[in-house]
Amino acid sequence: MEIINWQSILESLLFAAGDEGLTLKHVAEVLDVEELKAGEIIEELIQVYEKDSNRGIMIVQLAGTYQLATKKENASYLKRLVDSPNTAALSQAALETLAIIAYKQPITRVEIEEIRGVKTERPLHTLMTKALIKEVGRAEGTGRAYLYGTTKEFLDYFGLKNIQELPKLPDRVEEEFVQEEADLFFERFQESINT
Amino acid sequence: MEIINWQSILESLLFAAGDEGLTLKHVAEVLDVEELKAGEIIEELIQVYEKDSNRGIMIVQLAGTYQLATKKENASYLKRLVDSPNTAALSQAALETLAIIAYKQPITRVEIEEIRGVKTERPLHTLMTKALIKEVGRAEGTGRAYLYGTTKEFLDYFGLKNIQELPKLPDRVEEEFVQEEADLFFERFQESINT
Amino acid sequence: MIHYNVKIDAFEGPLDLLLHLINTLEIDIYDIPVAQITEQYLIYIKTMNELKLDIASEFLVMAATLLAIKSKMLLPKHEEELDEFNSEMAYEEDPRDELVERLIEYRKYKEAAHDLKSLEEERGLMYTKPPSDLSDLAKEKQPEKTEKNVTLYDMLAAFQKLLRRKKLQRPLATKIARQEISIETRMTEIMSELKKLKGRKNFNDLFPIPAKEHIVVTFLAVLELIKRKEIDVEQNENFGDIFVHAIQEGE
Repeated sequence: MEIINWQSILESLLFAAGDEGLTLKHVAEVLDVEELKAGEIIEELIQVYEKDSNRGIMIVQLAGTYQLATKKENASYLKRLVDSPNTAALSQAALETLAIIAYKQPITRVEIEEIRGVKTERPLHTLMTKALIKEVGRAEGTGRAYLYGTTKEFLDYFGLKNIQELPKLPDRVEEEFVQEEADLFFERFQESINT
Repeated sequence: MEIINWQSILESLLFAAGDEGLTLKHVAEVLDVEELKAGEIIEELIQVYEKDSNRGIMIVQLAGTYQLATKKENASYLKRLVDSPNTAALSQAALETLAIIAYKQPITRVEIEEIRGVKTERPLHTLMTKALIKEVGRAEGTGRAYLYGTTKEFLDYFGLKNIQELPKLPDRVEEEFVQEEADLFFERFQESINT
Repeated sequence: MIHYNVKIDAFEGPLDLLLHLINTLEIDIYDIPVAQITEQYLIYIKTMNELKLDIASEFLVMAATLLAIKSKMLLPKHEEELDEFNSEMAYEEDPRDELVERLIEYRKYKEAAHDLKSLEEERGLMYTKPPSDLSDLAKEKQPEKTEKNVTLYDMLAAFQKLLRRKKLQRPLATKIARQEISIETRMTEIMSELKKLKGRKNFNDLFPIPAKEHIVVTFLAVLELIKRKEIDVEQNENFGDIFVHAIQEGE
């Protein structure tokens, strides 16, 4: 019988799930075990983390989900990480956010967060202070959230004449992908009508 | 004297940095230690991860940074958890073009086309929009054609530490290699000329 | 409209096709029987033509090159020339040399591309996480940082990274439900289109929307309709267009 390393798998799953976290039900589903068993595995991993003081991460329960988080006692170092001048002028988070706004403007914060899967307040703030984005209006409906768009500074910053000069990307990718898919299905289709 | 738990701190930092990764320099700066010492701490943590089969994450070196990633052997469970990525795998044309650029950079489009024997505009565009290659300058002489080279994203995409880690370019190719590239069209084509 | 004749892409170009022929015919790449390979190559071009596939000009240029090499090989060597040069020199003047060199060079990168493909797959087995949101920890005021060179590429790279990052699946149940409805809906749509048409419809025209999901759902809908004998499919010749029509009551 093959031995399944539940702890290793669970750690992988929690890590990949990130800030979204996993519910007990979700864990049970992916591990293909009863919820009772899933709960035991989670409990075990929590214990392992607690016992080992060399760990820098721990399991927290938040809003009905289990997630990994950094240990509180290391917060001072994380603070130094955030404030480090070595952290890129425009961090990955800010660049991602900027790209989403550039390609999907006008767009609300909630929509950006849906795409990125993480909170986006800070990157938005950074981009605003650098004047690369601005509020361009309000979304309709309840809440009337702010809509964001890129600025003239954005174009200057990246040496673009106008927004149309942005490289077109998702279409191309989609196009190629569709072509391949179509081939595959056509083959299957041929097979199915020949039999 | 307060004992600093370097391993715990480093794990916290790497976890927080996510796929943005941390360079050795950055780690040293945040931990406020010499780079030599930082390198030792990282090496130690790599060892710890490797020795403990119950861990689900590991340290990888990608494009000059250290990052945490899930263990490859748990991939089948992760596939159940997350949607397959938005982007399709690279086409054969894109891979060939990319291989030529990776090994011969900086190189012009015309030079690439001489090697491939076909027009290469489209794969070049795809590779540019995927940020796997970029214009790195202009060739001398008339025309001053663009020169292409690979990017940091290229290294990340293929899981490489640096460009030196690229597999050695084969001198003599095993005969069976091309053989295994049996494709449906050719078979059909053979059938159609035999009938 | 989607063209299905993209199978020509099975060969990346004339060099790729030649390599394939060399391997299939088990020919020594350093001693290519030009007459034989030219014949095979031309048959291929002819067949592509018959299948009404677009033949890229490069394929035709290569055909001309092969014919030129073939005719040079057939030319009798002059006695005087052989006297003047030693046999080694005569070898170097082999009209095939340049082509062989190109094939070998190309094959190198074809294999390198193969290696990259493995690396791509291997990398796909690792999952990373986005950087954590550490806003709570940051200083109130943004320190003015000296700008580093952030280029458009950096932004593109960040975006690609985001696209590649795997996303958590929505709960399975809703996913299945959504798709089931779509296939049913698409089946109804197709049937009403065909009935309105009162004739046959080109299979290709059933895929007006080039979105992956739509293609997949349409395809599944067509299969289901065939299974339920609500539509029939005909193809007049191999590789010819496929037509679908609704089966009339009592047919």
